[in-house]
Amino acid sequence: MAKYHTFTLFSDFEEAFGALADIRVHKIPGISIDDVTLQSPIEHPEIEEVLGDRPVHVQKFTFFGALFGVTFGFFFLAAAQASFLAQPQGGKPIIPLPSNFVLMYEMLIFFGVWTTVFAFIFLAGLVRKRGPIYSEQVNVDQIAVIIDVDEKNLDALKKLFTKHKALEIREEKLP
Amino acid sequence: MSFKNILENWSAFRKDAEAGGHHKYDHRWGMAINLDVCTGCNACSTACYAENNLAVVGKDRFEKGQAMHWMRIERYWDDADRQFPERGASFLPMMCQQCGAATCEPVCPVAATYHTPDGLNAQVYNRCIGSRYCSNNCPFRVRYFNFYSYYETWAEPLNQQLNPDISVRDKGVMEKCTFCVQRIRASNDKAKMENRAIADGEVQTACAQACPTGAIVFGDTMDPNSAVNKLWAKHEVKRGDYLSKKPKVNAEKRGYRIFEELNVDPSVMYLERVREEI
Amino acid sequence: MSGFKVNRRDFLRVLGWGGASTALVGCDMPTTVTLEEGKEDVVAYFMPEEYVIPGVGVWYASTCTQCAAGCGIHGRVREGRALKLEGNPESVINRGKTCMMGQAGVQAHYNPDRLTQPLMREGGALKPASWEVALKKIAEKTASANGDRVAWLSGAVSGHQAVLINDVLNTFGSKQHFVHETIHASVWQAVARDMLGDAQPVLRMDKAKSILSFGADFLGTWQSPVHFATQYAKFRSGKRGVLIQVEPKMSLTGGSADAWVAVRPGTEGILALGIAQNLVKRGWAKGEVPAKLKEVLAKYELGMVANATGVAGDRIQRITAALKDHAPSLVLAGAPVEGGENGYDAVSAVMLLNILLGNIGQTIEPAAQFAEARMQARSGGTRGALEFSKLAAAKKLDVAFISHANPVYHAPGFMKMKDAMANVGFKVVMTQFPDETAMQADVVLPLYSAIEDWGTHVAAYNGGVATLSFQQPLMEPLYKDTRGFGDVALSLLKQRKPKEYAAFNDYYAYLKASVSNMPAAVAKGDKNKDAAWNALLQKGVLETKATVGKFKVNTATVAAVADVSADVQFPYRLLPSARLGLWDGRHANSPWLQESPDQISKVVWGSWVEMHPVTAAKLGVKSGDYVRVTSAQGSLEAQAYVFNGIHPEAIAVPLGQGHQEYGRYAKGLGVNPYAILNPVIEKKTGEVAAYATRVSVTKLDKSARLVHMGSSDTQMGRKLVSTIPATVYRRTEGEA
Amino acid sequence: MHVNEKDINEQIRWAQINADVLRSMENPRPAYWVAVAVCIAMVSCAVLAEIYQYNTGLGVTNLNNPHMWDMYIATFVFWIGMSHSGTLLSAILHIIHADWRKPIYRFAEAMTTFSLMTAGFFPMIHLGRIWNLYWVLPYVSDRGVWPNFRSPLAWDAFAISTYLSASAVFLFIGMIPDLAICRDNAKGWRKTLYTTLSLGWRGDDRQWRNFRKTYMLLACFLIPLAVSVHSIVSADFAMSIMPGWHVTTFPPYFVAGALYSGCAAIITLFVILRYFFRFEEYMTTAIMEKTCKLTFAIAMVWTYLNLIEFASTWYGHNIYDKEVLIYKATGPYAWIFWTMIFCGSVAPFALAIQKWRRHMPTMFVVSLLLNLGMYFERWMIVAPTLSMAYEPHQFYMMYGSIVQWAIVFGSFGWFGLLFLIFVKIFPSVSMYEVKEMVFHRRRHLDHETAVKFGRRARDAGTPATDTH
Repeated sequence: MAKYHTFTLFSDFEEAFGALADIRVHKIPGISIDDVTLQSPIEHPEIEEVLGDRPVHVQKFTFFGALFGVTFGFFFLAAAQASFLAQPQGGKPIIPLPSNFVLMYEMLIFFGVWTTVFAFIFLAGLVRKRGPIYSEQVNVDQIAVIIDVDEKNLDALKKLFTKHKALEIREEKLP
Repeated sequence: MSFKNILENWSAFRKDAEAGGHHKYDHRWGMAINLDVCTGCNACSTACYAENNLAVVGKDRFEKGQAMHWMRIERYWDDADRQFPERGASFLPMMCQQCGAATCEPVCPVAATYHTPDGLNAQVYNRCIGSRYCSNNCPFRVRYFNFYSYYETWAEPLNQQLNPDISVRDKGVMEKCTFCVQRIRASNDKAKMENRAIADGEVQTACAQACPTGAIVFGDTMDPNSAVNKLWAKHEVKRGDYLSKKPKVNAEKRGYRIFEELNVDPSVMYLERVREEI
Repeated sequence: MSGFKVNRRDFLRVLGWGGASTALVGCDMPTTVTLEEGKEDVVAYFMPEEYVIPGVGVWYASTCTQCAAGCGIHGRVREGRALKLEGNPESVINRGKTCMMGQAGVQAHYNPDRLTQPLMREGGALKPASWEVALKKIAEKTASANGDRVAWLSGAVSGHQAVLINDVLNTFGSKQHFVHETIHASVWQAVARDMLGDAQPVLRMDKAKSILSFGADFLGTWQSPVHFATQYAKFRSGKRGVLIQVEPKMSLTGGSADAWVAVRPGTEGILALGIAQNLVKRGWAKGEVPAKLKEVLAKYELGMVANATGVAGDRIQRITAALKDHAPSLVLAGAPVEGGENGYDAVSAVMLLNILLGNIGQTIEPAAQFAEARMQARSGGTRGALEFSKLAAAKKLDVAFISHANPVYHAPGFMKMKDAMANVGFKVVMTQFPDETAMQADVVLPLYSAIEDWGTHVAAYNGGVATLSFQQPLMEPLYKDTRGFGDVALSLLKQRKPKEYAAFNDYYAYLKASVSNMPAAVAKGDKNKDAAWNALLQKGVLETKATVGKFKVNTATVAAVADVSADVQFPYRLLPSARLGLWDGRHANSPWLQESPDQISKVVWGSWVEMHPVTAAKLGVKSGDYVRVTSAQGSLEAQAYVFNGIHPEAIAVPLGQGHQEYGRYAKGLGVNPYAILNPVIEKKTGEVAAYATRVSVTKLDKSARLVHMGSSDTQMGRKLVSTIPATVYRRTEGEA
Repeated sequence: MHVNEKDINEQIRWAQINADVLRSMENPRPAYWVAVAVCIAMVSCAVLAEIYQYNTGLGVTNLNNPHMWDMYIATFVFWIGMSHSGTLLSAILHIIHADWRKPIYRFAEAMTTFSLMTAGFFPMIHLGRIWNLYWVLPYVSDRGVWPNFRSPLAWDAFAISTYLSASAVFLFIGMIPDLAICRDNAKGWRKTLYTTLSLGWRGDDRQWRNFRKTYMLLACFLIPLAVSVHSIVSADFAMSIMPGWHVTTFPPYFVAGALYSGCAAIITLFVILRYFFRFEEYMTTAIMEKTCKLTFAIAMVWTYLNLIEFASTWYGHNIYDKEVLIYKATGPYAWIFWTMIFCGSVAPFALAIQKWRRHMPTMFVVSLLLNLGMYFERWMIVAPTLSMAYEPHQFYMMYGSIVQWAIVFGSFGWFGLLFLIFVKIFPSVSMYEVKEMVFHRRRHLDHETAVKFGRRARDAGTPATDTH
């Protein structure tokens, strides 16, 4: 049975959320809220009410990045100070912890930041191939709901959306 | 590099100020300068110019404060407020004090100045990038910076006098008194070749050698028989931490180190100037 | 390196002593470079001579000629270049020490402004010439000259150079060898001769427990500074001696004084007599005081002396007491006293103190004169130049030889030396630099530097041990067209008496022969003259038999000291103070010495005018302002340096600057106080009274930062130079 | 009087927001090109001066033995300080949910990055041997030589590179959604540029979720980083033993000073952008007022820390410190010191007067005054201590030469140039955040929708303190 990729634009956010709320309560059998992707010009914390809590994992990468930074920092500095040409300075230890802490701290942040960034690019699914249908309006003032549905549910879905004052519904047969 | 190395020597690497830092000294070169016989005649200063290829900067740059006298004789008037300076002038030969806990060392971003096993503040000209932090952090203000390529100013054949034992510094490099390290090294090598210890008085800095009144005594303060060490002992000046040190048994002994309270542990001891009441 | 050549054979000859001398100096091993025709022969380092160790220096013994003191030095030579001079421990005079001028000896040698070839005057201008032409010219010009129409003006010379000068003059039948030194102790010597019967008594500071110095800058510029400095060190050690310095302007020695007493300039003699009177009155005078002397002293009671000198009466008493308590004492007189119009009397008064204090035979000992009279030091003062200029001005000279001196610069302005020399028929100047005098010459003969030349020296003040010290080349000449002084003198002699001197093809041969034939020289050591000769050169100094005189004390010459006259138009007294470093100006062409600050004022690269704050306030002057100093003879302009180390009635302008010629470092820098000296002559000695000029000072509306070293004049509460009273010193280490 | 007005007009149409901001990026007017030309001229002054200094040696800067540092270091500290504003506005205000920051934080962040790029030059320029600069970096050398990790200057190298990269990334990440908007509206090379930079952003809920978290994390990193960076810069002085430098309160003092000059600079640019890009809709007087209040608060903190330092020196009875303090206030540099006190502690009271802080030209002038004061502050920290420390023999008073002035002058040109380029290539107002702002404020205002969707207080975007 053929699958369709649907792309529906709303100008009224409340209606869009309404539609999603309906999907969530299985108004249309066979369509789960988990299939829904929402595109919007701004961030909508409150839609988790309807979309359900979808997990975010960036912070774990951050944590380990930072952890790596600080431990690497310590060993790197100690190694540089003691394993190569020692730099004896009057009345000072070769591995001066207090001043090394400063640099370990900087390294913690440095690695923390970069792992976060890369984790973000990876987890947010950036720089990868996108679906075919896209409207610039989602970056202006409209909100888009994207669902892949079986042919049999298509009409029901359209009905639901039109009921919720969808501006336009685009669909495309998936290979 | 190996972390094994670090872990094995951790305690050594962590040895800090109270323990004298990470050092097994084989010498600690030091000086004793008797201000009572120093006549401020400038012989030492000129000898230093002759020995260490110091640049003559000329009138304008001298006026700017860019002169390069590693060894300078400071002259103070203690009776400036009286009608006449009836106790004469106060002369102070001031050169790098080769501090045991030098403030110039830790601040150098590239470790161009470091502490040698014979207790000197080495200044590695080739490593210096000229951040000049060391000079800013020197309480004695005895570090001199090559603001220009002074070697260009040596008119032929004056440049033939340059001492080949030490380099001529180019612009952008910090320099300072080295306790005539080239002489120290030469005697070191000679002593090694004849495998014996360096005898006291075998190494003389240019200033000490020139000083007509012998006010400057140079030697190894670790050698118990050296003249300089005897002087330090006689005048009850000890190396090391100012705070943890016991006060002199006889407070009237003349020895003192300048800015002792800064705890930089200078290697130069001065003997107080004496004046008769007439 | 391109500048100089090494003639291999000569160099090996030098190395002979080098190898030996290292054994003595015990520092390095010999080395050499091989340079053929000035091109560096790199191959030589692949196949070095067996004694060559590239990069290792050799030390040669020689003698310093930066001033007339005659210190022994060791010169470090590496790859054929003289690099560094140090004192020769063998020398009785400096005991291995050097002063700043000695250190700068290498700069006199490597100076970029040296003359590199003879010059001859053609059509008013000096043109380069070859030695042959120059000597031929001299031969022509001097052929007919004879008798006292020939004169030789030189600086202080001694040893074989003095002998040669003498011989040259003899060939003309002339006796006129004038010696001119700006910084001298002639009056002191004259007084010592008259009162002690010994012109050059030995001063034993090491024995003295107190020194009362009337302006004698013995640590700086008086007779033999380094020698006195070494003595001073002993004087200060152990039971520390007391130094009292009485002078109108603080000298380097004054800087080290326990008590620095500012005295009204020109009245030092009065103060001396005052102290003498005080001694006698309090019955502290040693020995019998002649009645005549009592008369002289009678009127110098405290009140009068205090008025005249500006030194408080109780101070005078304390000084007297100090001299008595710290016996034996030593009383000296220096330039400010000697240079007064009453110089002779003043110095006599000072010498009288030595007699009254019983220092004669204690701290003042008879000189041990060098046995060979002809080689003794010819030291003189400004009188030589004065007489020379008179003769010249009166057109009484056909030929004048000038060496080791720069009279056109050094002679006081009133002598008009330049014009006077114009009246001399033919002037031969032997010098190293294009100085003011050379510019006036008909023929200029460029000399070796002291580091390239041979010579022997006998110190005028020898510290009680008669020695002959040797000057030998530390390296080959930088310029092939220069010659040694001895060689020049010899060639002059050969022009006159070819036969007598045919044996010696150069000064070296002459020296070797002459020294080897000296009895004292070969007395010790083996009979092999070469070995003895080499040993001498290794040692650098030769102790010789000395004739030790006996004192004949005589106080008859002591007379009242005339007070200095006041003057409304010229209220201040000018002190042309000398300074260790630039000396009388002969070292103004040394960058090191120019950049090395004056010890007291710390000014560099120029002249300044010292005045007391009181004076400055009166004139509305502060340090850095330009002032004009005017005397009857003329005026000069320089920046003021205001400090309280000078008597309010005095104005000091240091010697050393104000050259019209003399190379890039000296030319056009500062002013020369001698240019405005009044023509005052000290009657009894005929010396110029250099400290007797009165001047007026006016402020100019021009001011600039006085270029000097150091910022704060006070220690600002830091413990930099800490001072303790001598009582404490005696408690802790005085007995040591 | 008390003006109660909205930070922003919630009724503004979102398309309008896009249009306004995108317009600001298009067809520059002649004035723009003039500005660019001026900046380039200034930069070339600096370049010439640097070439001269490079060939001749540092002597041409009038530096001397006691006085080894001067305007280069002062200017370095000044620019580093300037950079803290962006962090403050975007990061701190972000995590405390002060949403009035949204219209103005973008250019503030840009300022952060650019002033860092300017500051970075000075430690290099002031080096005696700039060609060996890289020796400060911990690269693996065949000689096994490493930089001296004890040296505050080495810390600087680490801190600045970290801070520069972190703030640049922060700026970039925060800009991605806007870059997507630009991409949708751009043509030609801009299209390619924005397509690349926007990393294929489409505003999926997944992207937004990760975005929010990431942005928050970066903000949390940036704040301690900013503080540490200026503390480390202060360590350049505080780590020494020199009187007047060895001051315990320096780190907070520097940070306060940094935020201070940063905020002042924001006010300056605020006025400029508002005027030239006609951003009255977004950079409203209300927001200006808030910025001014913030600046005033910081100014008072700075003043307080100043007094703390003086007092601790005065009562500390360390003769050396005291000398320097007295020297500052009475010595040859006194005029600079008192100008600093005036600009830094007196002038800010203009910000407390509502009438004035609503008057843009006045604020423009005042903000310049504040920054002048802060520049003098930096210079007063560096120079007097050097001209007067322990060794009285080496006291020396000097002013920088024309060469130093030229390079410092040029640095402002460089900063201006970067900023001018930025405003024409990137949106200087954050479109999506302004939308969020108006969206949430609107929904916050009509109550029943809030009830209907059971919004809870914790929801992001709702200003916790936003009660007026």
